[in-house]
Amino acid sequence: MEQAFFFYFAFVIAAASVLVIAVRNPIYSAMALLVMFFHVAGLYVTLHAEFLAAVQIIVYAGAILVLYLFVVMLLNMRQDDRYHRQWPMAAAVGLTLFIEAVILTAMKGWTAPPVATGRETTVGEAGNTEAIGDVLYSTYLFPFEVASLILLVAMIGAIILAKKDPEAVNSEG
Amino acid sequence: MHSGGFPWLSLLLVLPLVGAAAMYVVTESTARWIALAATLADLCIALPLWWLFDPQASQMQFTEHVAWITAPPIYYSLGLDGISLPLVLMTVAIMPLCVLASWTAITTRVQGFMAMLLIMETAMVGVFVALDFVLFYIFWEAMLIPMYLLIGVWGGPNRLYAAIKFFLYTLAGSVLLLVAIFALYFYGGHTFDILALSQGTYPASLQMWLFLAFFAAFAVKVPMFPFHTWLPDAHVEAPTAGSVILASILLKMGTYGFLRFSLPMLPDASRSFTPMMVALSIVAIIYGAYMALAQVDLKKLIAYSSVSHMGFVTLGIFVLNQQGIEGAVLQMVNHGITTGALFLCVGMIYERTHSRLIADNVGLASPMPQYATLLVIFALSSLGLPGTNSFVGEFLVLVGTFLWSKVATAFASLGIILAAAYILWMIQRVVFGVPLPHQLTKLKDLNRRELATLVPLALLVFWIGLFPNPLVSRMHQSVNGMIASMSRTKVAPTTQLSAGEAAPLLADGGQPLTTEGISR
Amino acid sequence: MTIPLSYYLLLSGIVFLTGVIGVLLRRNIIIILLSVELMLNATNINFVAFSQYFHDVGGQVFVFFALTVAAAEVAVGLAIIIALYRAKSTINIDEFQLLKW
Amino acid sequence: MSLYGTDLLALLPELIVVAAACLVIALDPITPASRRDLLAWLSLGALALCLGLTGGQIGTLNVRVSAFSDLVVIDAYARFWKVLLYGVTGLTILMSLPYLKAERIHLGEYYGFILLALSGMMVMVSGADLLTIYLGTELMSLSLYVMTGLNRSKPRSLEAAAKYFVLGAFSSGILLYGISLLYGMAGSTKLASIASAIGTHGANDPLVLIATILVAVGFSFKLAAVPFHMWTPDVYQGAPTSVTAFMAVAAKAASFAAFMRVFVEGLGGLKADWSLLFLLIALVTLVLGNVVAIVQTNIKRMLAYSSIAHAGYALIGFVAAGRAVGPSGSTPGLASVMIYLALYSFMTLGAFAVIGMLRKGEREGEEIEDFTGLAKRQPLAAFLMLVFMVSLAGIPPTAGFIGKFYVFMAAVDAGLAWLAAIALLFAAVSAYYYMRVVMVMYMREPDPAAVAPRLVTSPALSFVLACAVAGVIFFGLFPNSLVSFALQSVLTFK
Repeated sequence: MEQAFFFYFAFVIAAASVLVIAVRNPIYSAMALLVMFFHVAGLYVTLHAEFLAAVQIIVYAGAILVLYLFVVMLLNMRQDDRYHRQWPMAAAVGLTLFIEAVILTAMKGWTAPPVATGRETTVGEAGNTEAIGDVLYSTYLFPFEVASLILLVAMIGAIILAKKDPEAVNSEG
Repeated sequence: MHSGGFPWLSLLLVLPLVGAAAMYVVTESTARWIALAATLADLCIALPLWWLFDPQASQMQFTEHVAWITAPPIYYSLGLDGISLPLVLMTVAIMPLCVLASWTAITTRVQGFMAMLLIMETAMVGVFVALDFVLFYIFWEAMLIPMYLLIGVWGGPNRLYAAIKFFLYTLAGSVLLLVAIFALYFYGGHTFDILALSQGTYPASLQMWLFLAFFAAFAVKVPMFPFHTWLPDAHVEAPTAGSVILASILLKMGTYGFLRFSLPMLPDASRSFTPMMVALSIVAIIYGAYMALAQVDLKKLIAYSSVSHMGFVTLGIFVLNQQGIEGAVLQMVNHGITTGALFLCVGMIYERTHSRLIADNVGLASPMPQYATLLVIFALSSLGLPGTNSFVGEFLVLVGTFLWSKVATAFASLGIILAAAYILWMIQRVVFGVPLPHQLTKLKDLNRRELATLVPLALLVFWIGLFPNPLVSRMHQSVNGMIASMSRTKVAPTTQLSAGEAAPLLADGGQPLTTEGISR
Repeated sequence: MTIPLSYYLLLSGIVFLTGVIGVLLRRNIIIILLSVELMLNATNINFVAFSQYFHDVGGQVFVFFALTVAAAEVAVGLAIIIALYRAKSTINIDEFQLLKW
Repeated sequence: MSLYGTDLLALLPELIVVAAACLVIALDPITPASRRDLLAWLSLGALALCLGLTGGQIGTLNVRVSAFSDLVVIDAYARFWKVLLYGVTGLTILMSLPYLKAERIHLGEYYGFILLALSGMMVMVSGADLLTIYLGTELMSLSLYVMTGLNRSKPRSLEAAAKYFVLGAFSSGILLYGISLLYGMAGSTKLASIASAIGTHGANDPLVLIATILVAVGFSFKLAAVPFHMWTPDVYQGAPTSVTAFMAVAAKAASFAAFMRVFVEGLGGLKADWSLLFLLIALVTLVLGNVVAIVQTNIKRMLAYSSIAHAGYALIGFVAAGRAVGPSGSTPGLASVMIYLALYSFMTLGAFAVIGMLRKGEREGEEIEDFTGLAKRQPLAAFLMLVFMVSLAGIPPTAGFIGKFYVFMAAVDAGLAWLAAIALLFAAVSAYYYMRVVMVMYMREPDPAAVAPRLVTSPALSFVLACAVAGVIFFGLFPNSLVSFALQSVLTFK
């Protein structure tokens, strides 16, 4: 049973990856990537990384991909035909997501940790969200702070770079 | 760590640098005087060394030894022996003349020019007195930039090409030297001390590679036959002072390198490469002379004659006997004096007629009798007339060669005959022809400054030619010591040194052997 | 009945290579960035699989940070693209005249 | 949960830098444009404070302090790089003041980004875990992407940023995949765990070899080593000159620092494999860098290729450390890389400072032709450029020679005399293009019809140039202090 799940997820992930780089239209690429993100999240669930699965969907599908689509829409004005053939893609995306949802509901209760080697920080039986939260603010406090700086740089950098009027900063002369 | 005594050699090195630094704040006319004063002061410091030098000792004298870099152990280590003493004296004697020769010839950026001359002086003296291999290398390479600028900024019309060619040739040759120095360091007991390294014994195959690396550096500088092509370009395009420095001093560094490093450190390889070196030398002698015959440009003629004369020097070195090597050292000094003087002569006539072509400068005897007389003296010295300096040197070289091979002597003598041909032909045209009428007004005879430049050299020509003994006697012990040390590996590759000496030599790191002085 | 680790490795390898190929072949800068996302996801699959294998939460934490960095990168990258598009009206790398690949 | 008091204390310099960065960014909107210099001085003050703090730790040279669950480590090795990075960053800030004004991109955030990039670099050099090293690299890179594209009125600057960003993201993807494989082998991303896992696994696991290659490729991008160098010329040319200098010096130093720590401390067991790999990379890098630099007409591009070549030379020292057979082990090789990069910083910063102050009309004078006749118009600037070029060419008595001296000595010690010989021959090749700049400055007459370039100087810039030239000459003559500092710092890896 698990193998069936794995092979489904693996197949869709691989196929979607190939689609991302194969199709011409950036919108289709982004859609294929969306499918891939959802299935990777599904794979995480089968690996008992529920927290990451949630983050994957929230951050990747919810934030990153939307950002991509936003920019593609904003900039890529020349490919007008993209509005006409969107239904097959919508159907494909919808179908795969539906199958995935079915699978994830079906495999509820499946727990089979492969090998227990007993490392420093083991994943608790109660799910890993708590475990990750625990180490994130203790063991991994330092990288956490560094990551916050990275986000700071990204935020300010994006603001500076994407500000509309380049002459506005030249007021000093 | 100081070996005691007055730091003569450091003073020799520092004085020109002080002069060069002063150039930054002075005007053009004072720059000339400061440069002259600095070079003359250097000469005054160097002259006493001639008498203070002990001819009976084969060790280094006037040594200074100060720790400079600790890891790896590199020392600011200076000293003079009978081989480097004449070369240092020649260097400091030539430099004031270079300043005088540039007095009116250089009109643009005089301060910069004089600063370059003075930096060159420090570097050149440094090469001859350094007793640490890294220190030597630093002086050796430090000459490149000032010389590059001397040729490139103040040179003739084709100066850019000549400057970069000079620079790249000599740099490419000397980078391999650095690798060889490292190899010696790791095989020679973790020291850069030249004297300690000269005592070491190295495997034969390593010696081969090191010899080739040394050869690349030194042969380009000499220049030996296949590597000589930068020389005519550099000589022709350089300003007079640059040509003089190049011919009189820079070329000697290659042969000095052979004497100081190749022979004592790599005796086995030197012996096995002797046939090649002798062959190349003879090719250089004949080829240089032959090319000189064909030249219409005075500077090019002298440049090619330099190739020929330096062939005698390398020939003398690589026949590996007392007469040959002493002749070679003597010939190094002689070539410095004679060829330097000839370049000065060309520079003077160029200032008047603005042409270096033989055809434009004919019949100078009647309008410029003093000049013509001096030119003839130097020309005759160049062809090795008995009574002049070159005769003694070439004679000793030929005697040494004769001991090694009679056939080689015969071929080398051919070079002397060819030299007579091109020199006499040149004199016949330049001195004794009929002057061009439109040039006559420009042909003023030498002024006092120019006489002051040439006459000292003419005196040296005759002094060495007639009384070479003081010079030869001072180098005698050093050459003897070197030849004796060369035979050390004949006994056995490793057991040659006594146990007490061999142990520290192969020991890791620590003080180099010569702190207490093996041979000082 | 469990899935061997090598299956995950194989999957992530395929996705990673697809991403690399995408970066090297495609010329639209958006699609290049999407390909980079593929590479990052391949990495994350590895981390999560190993993390489960070792029962070590460290791998999952690494994924968490990798996600954060990916988000930051996208923000900066898209800002650059927008600014560039304003200046050049193209995001096709072949049309950048000043700086050839 | 503890409060990490001691850990925070150990990382005080990092905290100061970050705090200063945040302060600069926060103060920027309320600082009038004419007073933005104050932000630069604020940053410099923070740097001086850090220099004092880290410098004060130097006495405790061999004490290794681990902090935050061994994710970061403060040891002598990290201190060496941090001191270097403070100095370089400070000089870059000073150099940026007049340049940014002349280019009309004097943004307060600029200083914030420099400090944030610096904090990323500090994390890189202190990282004892691939996670922290990766995050530090990203922090540095993201700041640099933004700084590269800062001159938004120039499309070239933005294109450079785009190119830098795409290839940077690509390379960190590769690096990350390599890290994930190493995690799969060791079960941890700590360098020490990876080292012990390699010890037990043996070095022949193909997965480990693939991981090593991927990590090597990822770092090669950051080091600009061939064949992963292609971003360098364009980015160096397109970025504002002060940013280029910062990238060429600080980013390269930090990347080398992290790179060496990862490979020596984490992957030391695979020495035989990676030293062969990097031997090839080093050789190709210095050959290609030097040869392609010859044909460049833009001096920033030329210096980009020269920086590629210099990375090749530094890599030779690293390879020598990997293949060392002598009793002193990898110490001379690693120390030689540190010495090389420290000395390279002085000359490169100096060269870029001269380029940054040369202006032709409204634009930067950055074509080599723009330097024509500079010796006549600006003898001092020309002389400084001469010194930097001579030093870059590695000719004594400048710092460049000392750098090459130690690298090649380590190479010969490791039995790589042939490599040293080839590399030195290409150093002679490199002299050709450095000397061409000298030739243009000193030996060509300027075209009287052309617009004469002028110099934009300021006391800050003069100070930078004075520091650079003093460093080049002083360390060229008296390298003892630097050499012993580097040698002691490397003892970390004993």
